[in-house]
Amino acid sequence: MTEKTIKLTIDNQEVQTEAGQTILDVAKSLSIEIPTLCYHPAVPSAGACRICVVEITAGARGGLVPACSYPAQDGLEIQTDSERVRQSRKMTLQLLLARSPGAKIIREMAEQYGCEELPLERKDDDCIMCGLCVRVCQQIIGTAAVCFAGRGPDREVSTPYKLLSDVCIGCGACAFVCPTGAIDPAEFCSNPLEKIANEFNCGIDNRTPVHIPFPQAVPNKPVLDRDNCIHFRTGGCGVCKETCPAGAIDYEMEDQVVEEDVGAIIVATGYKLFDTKVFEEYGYGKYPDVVSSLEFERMVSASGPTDGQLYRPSDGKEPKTIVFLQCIGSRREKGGVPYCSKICCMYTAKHTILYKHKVHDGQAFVFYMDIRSAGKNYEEFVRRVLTEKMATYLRGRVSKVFPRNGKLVVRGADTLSGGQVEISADMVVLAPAMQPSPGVQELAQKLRVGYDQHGFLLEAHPKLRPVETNTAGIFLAGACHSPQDIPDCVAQASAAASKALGLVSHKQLTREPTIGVVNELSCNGCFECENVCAYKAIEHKELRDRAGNLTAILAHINEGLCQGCGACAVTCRSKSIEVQGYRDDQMFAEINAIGR
Amino acid sequence: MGEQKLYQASANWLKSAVDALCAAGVEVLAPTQTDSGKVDLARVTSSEQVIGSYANTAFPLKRLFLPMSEVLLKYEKGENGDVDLEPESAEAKELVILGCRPCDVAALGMLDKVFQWDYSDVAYQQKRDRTTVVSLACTEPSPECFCTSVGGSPQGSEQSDVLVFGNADNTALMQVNTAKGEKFIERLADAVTPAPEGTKLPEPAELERKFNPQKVKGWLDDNFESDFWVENSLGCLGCGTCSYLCPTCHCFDIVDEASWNRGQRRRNWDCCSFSQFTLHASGHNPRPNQAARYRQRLMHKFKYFPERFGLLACVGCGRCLKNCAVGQNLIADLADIESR
Amino acid sequence: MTVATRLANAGDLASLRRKILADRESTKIAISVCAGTGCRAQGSMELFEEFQRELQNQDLTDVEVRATGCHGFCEQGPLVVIFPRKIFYRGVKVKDVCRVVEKTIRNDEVIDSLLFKDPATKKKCLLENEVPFYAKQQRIVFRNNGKIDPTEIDDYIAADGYAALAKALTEMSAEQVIGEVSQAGLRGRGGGGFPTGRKWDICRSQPGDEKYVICNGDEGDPGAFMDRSIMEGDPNSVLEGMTIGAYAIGASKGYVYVRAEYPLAVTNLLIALEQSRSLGLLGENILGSDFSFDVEIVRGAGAFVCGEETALIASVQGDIGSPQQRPPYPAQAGLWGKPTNINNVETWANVPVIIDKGSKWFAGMGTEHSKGTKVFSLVGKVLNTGLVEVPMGTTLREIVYDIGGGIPKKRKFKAVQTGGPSGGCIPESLLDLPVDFEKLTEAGGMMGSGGLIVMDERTCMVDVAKYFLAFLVDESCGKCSPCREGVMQMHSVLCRIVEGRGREGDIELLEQLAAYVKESSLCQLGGTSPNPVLSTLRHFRNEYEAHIKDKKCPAGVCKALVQFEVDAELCKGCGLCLRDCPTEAVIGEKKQPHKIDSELCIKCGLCYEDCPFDAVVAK
Amino acid sequence: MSKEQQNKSEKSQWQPRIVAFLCNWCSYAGADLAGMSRRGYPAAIKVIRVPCSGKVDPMFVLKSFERGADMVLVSGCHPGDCHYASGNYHARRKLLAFRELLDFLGIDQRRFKISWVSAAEGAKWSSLVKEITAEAQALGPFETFATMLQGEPS
Amino acid sequence: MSANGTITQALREAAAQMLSDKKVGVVIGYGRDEGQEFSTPVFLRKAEEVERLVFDDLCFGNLAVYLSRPAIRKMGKTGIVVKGCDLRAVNVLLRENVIKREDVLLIGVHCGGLGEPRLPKCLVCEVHSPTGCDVVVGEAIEQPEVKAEQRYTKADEIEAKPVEQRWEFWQKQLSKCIRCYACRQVCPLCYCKRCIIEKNTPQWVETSPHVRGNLAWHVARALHLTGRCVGCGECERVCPMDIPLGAINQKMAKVVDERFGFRSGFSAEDEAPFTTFSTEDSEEGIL
Repeated sequence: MTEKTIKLTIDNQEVQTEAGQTILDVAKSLSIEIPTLCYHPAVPSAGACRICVVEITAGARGGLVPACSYPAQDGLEIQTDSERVRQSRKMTLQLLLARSPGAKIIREMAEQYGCEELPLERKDDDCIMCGLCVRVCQQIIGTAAVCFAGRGPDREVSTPYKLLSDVCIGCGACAFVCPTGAIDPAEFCSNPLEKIANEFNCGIDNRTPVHIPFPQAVPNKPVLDRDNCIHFRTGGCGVCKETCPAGAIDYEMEDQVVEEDVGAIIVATGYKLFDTKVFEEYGYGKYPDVVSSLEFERMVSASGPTDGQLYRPSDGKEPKTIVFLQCIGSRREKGGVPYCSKICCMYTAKHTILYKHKVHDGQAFVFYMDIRSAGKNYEEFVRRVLTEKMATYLRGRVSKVFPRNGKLVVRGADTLSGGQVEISADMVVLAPAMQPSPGVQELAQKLRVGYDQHGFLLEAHPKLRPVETNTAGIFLAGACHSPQDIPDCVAQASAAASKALGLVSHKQLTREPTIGVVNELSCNGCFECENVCAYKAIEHKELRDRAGNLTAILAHINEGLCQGCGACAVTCRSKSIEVQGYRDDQMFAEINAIGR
Repeated sequence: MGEQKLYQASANWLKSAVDALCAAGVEVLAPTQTDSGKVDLARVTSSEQVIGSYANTAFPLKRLFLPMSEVLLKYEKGENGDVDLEPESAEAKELVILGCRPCDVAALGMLDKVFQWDYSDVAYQQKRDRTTVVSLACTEPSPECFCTSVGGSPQGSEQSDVLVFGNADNTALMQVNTAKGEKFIERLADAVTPAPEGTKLPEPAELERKFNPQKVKGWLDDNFESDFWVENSLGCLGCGTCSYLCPTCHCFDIVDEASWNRGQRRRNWDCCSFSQFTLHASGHNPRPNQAARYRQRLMHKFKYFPERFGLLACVGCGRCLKNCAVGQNLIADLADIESR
Repeated sequence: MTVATRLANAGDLASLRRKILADRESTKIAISVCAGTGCRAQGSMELFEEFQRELQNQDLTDVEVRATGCHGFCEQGPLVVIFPRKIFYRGVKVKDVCRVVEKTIRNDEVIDSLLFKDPATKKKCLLENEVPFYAKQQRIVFRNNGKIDPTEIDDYIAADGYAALAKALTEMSAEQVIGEVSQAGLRGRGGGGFPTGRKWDICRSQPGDEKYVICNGDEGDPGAFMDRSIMEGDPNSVLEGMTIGAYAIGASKGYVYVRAEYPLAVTNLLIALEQSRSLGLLGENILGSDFSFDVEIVRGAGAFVCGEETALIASVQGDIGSPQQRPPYPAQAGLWGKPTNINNVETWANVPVIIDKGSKWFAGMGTEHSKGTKVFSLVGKVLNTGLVEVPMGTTLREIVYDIGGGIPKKRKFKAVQTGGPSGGCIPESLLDLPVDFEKLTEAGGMMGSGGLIVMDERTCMVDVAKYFLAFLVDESCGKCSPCREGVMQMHSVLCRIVEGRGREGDIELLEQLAAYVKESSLCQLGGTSPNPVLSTLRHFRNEYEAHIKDKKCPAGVCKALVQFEVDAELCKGCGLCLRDCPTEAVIGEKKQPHKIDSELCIKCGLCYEDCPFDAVVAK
Repeated sequence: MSKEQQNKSEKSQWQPRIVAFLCNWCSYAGADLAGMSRRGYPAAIKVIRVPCSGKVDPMFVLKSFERGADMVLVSGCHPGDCHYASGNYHARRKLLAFRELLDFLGIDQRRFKISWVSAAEGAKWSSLVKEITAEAQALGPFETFATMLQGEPS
Repeated sequence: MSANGTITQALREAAAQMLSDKKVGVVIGYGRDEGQEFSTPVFLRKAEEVERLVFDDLCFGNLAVYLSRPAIRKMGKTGIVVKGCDLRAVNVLLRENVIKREDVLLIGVHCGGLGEPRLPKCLVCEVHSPTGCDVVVGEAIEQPEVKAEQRYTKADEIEAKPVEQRWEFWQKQLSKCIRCYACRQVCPLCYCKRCIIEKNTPQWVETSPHVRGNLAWHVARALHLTGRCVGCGECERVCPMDIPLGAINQKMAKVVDERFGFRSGFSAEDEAPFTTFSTEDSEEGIL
């Protein structure tokens, strides 16, 4: 079809538009309402239901044509609500009403068109054979799991031979587009799509492939999860793109590697929780009512998956007895981590209060090793929990959690009373140890930042340079450095930010003078020095003659990055690198001096 | 040099010579088999160590007079800041070289020119003075030999104190050229008798003339700039083998080797093939490439040296072509020049 | 056939023709056995083999036996024609073979008993064109049917086959071909009657190099078999027509869409394809020209709706045969989205003749707006059923009476249904209507693909309407609401009328539904499906009223509304009805008038049909 | 005094010369700590401070021997603790391979020591120096190296 | 192998082709004049010159040494005849950015070994057939299995001696050195613009040919070739003083092989052992 402007008249309104549109498109642009049933903006039109018929009065072979699929043509004169049109629509609705009296949309439209009851044969089939499901499945999703079977009045939407379909991916697009709600893929899909666990809510609820990652996400906009998106799996669907009024969906967009030259890097890679499954005695992962503290946090969050309702994952009942276990993995040399995760005491205390707010008659128990509430107002907070009897604190470790009579029995020691206790609980909350995020070690190696045996990144000096690293320009903030709570993180982040700003706000960089210098006369440009440089300080310097021709590419040491370790100088065979302050002649002078 | 006297030596002359010399406390150097199977001059104490049949020694005589590394003086800084200088004392012991080829001996004449030119080099001259050279005329020159092309001869007596013409039965005819030679003959005692009057020297071995040095020089005079230098030096690695093995090459470098408070001044061989040979402290190098250095080597031997001293700085021993790592052939290059 | 060598040019074709004809000089005598489906059903292939055997036995090797396409007069099959005299034998049985060979072949004697006897004049007809059935016909499309062996391309070539193609390729430009077809006034024989030349021109003028031509061989009307006969009996004429059309349009690929229920048509088309390809009449550089074209056979699964262009294209593409909204028309975006020209079998078969004989000659036949001939399949209550090809403008009366021989049992003519299931019924008052596209439509019928079903007085028009609607309900693809729901509802109304449950307002409801379905349906199948109702209502409204108001079926067909009684006066007591009655409801002594026990009667109507004296009456 | 006696008495008074290349961040600090903690260690050790053990060129070691060292020590941070992330790993590779080369050439491996001493290991430093000094003492002067010059070629 | 064999013919054709197609500015190959004991490098700039090319078992040199020579590089893209062993040197040059792959056109030859009797390195050659060349001539040669213990026999032999004998041995060998630097000049991997020997502020290595300077020089050389030496043996071949230099290089090759599992020159992508490290490297012998 050639790109040209066409003129047509709809309901006596002359309109100019571009070729390639349907009458419906043009009518929409004029805000003329045409009823549709088998039409969906995301799905190719079929012109099947005939509810959208309009009357062509001039410009083409006259008569009733479906607005959804009839191309707008030059010189057409169209009436969208003529008597003839109304009669046709009315009859269509009467026929569909006879077929699908249960379909809400049909009843509503029939009422709108003033349909009286006709002596017609009745069926009770919600499917109005609009075929949207078939079209969306075949042409949009590309799976063709459902199709029409049979002809004429016997036509129906079905999987092949009405068998359970292993082709159907259970995407639900058919149900989505169905105007009457007559189709449910669950009825014929043999391998429905796996539900996508909502990561932010620790998998307590599910999410769609298009989702806003979490309530306070910045920017607070949906993202498309490529791994789960039907479009990326089958090449079909694309419904979101079609329906997005802002046209914001772009499937071509890809994750990009963005290169930025920066003057400073702040590492704030956060933490992960210890995998408490390794402690089989607590039954995490085995008993659904044993949850992690983060899961509990989400459950009691008003914006969480349960809208703040607290109930047991196993049966949805309100937990009347709840046991919090602290130090799961923390301060445990064997099988866990030796350090204290620092934040668990405080948030567990908070959890007991939150629990009491949700379940007034509930009873909470906390097993602890000792309470570490160092910090401003921390001790007072814990005191309040204890004095207001938010929870019963038991000092000791739990040896086993096991189910009995629909409850979880928590068996542990109460070292203060010296006896063993058993609590029959509805729910058990574990406070796992904090660990550095996975992959942080690889990052540290890239950044040439040291890390301890647990993977926490090392500061340059624990007292004097707590947010700096040994690599100039790289700073640490938050749990990548050590377990810390939010105020600590914020403080450290602020410190790192100001350090970084301090670094980049100066016009010139001040640094130690003991750095490497390349002698360009003798450098071979083999770049073996680059391989040993821990700071990526070796740059490739292009030498050019006066005509601008490249004559050589030699090593050059970035003064800002070089720390002066001298590994390059040793590696350089032609001895073209000297470390200022440790120059070779200085070294040799020292060596010579021993000969006296 | 006085008149040349001829002597006839019996078959045991060599044993007599070694025994007599050793007994007299004279240091004797003679061709021996080295560990790696080559023939080279080494100190001997018995005539059995001496190799009689060889084309030439691996090394020329040069290093006996101009060692690879030679301490010229030592110094030490005393506690009070004074510097103690100690000139290296030369070995004054008499030395006899028993068996070397006329070409190598002829080279000494060229070295003499250099070291006794405007100034007599003490270290050199001392060594020269204490040495008696008994050379052995060539009967079977090697394929690399070309002494005749540079004005020499397989039985040239230039600079020889004694030139020995060996016979198959180990007897020999000896031509004595100098007083040192006479002294040597005396030491042989009964093993030699004056040769009968009219004894003729054997005909020298046949050796093809490979090029004409005059023609070569003629071309060199006109062709300082020529593609020839580039083309023929492409394969040259710039190692010093050719000049270090050359009987006439004599470039040296003087270095001080010192630690905190003492050191020594040394004279070491150097070589015009080295890229650093002419490198200035400024970084400028007047002979910036191998072509220039190669040209220098040829020019020096066949143009500059003759112009200055009237002698070619080449005796045709063939070591440079024999030992070249990449098979570079001086004769071919010179023949090439001649054909231009 | 001759050894296949590619024909390098038109000259080669002409010399091949000359050679074939020369070779056949010797075989003057030929036996042509109709191998059309009708005659096959009556054993013509056994006959054919018997002839071969017999000739062999009698050592008559120079006599040729041909299995030809349908002769059209299926009522009288198996048909045999003996050349060169063209002696026309009908109803030949295997046992007759020996006799025919002995007498007619050897001795040139005519066997009287095998000749056709004109029922009107009682005269024996020796030759085919003496038979009244053939006499009024003008066979253009059927020019070769019954004369040539469809499996031998030589026969077709001998009959000037492919001369038109040669002419088109060598002497005419594509525009000239289209011009010729346009001037001939050829209109689509599939029913639409769209001028073929214009259709081609539209397709030709579409942008794009890749275009297709399709032969619509999905003959779906019940009782129609014109296209089938052509494809079976003269497949090369279709291929030649398509090739010429493709040349004119600029297509390089063609499809013949033929229903798989026509196995013989498929077989013969495939043979013709292979033979024409090997001669270079299809494929690369046809007859040495720049033009290349090939054809592929696509077998349909027998859905009526696939006769609709867009549904047919969908079917060829492997999709469900459902129609698509037009525009875009196939000429704009058809098969695989490319410009596509679809014509029906008969249309294509007309093309070579037009090119060969010229547009003037063709336009000389027919009426003002409908030129040439039309093939009808004449069936129903008529004596000579079969295929008839008559010039446009021939009256219905001529067809029904002169060619068809009138109504059997001297019953009264009531109506003729034209144009297949979605056509209409034309009453006796319009029998003198000259048949062409416009006239039939005006009369509430339609040309359709050329079905003619004759109905006599014992036909109930409501029942007829119900019958056709039942077919259409079955054959509706079900895509659009009007056709799927509307036709179904119309059918259900008709059902209740014939079952005596009709109510006031049903006629109006039918009219309302019919008007709605007609104008709101997606495709022509839906658009025309109310025709049976509309035309019967138009001409036989009284019958509807009788059914609804009086609860009577005037024709005595609708069982719920009928009581069979024996007219004692007419009954001769022959016992025929008594013998056949499945429920022993007929009682009575021989030679005595019988009676029907209405309690037992299940109204099967056997007695009504059986009675030779019309003594059983329906009330 | 006879020459023999002289040698003997010299040997008894003889102090080995040990050249130690210490990395600035660990071993040098460790030695410093030893000093600050009043931990004594033999004065035979001559410390040369380097930024990192990875800065120690094997040729420095050889040079030290040339200049009369009887033993050479290179000491750096423990693996993983390098101030420069990986300098000691590079040093470890290079110096151990170098030690094998020395051994191959006939030089007593015991003359060349490598150690990791952290800034906190003042005690280790002290005992290490004591230990290797005793060893150097036992090995005696590194004569093979010292006499090399005397075997000059003729 | 004879000088006029099929390999020679194929080489000439290949060289003529690339020269006439102007794919290269120069082809470096082997040539030999009549009477020459072994081949000499030839530098061909015109297709007509290809008759000078030969290949046989007297083609000792490692032509890769010329790839870093400025005079050669000026001629444009370089076609070079490489035996499998030479190719290892090319790989190291590529790794060290001395040459770019696109600047050389590698003409590999299948080489069954050099010298009669075969050189020791040829007896344990693991690259009879070069891989990764642009052109390969000759017939592929079956690659005999070379066991790990065969690789360093020369070093093993010396290692077997007691340490004092080793010292004596090397003192004697190294005292022969005349510091002609032929070993350096012939080494394809000694491409430094300024050799460590030439750095005199400070003087890293004494230049005097006394045993101390010689030891330092050969130690420096061995260290600089550790993890790089491809064992072509050229240094030893050209040494006018017949010092077994190959044994030192072999020892270091053995060290990196055994310690770090590294063998040089088999790929241009490997990291060199001294420019990388493993936290798992041996700690043995560290106090």
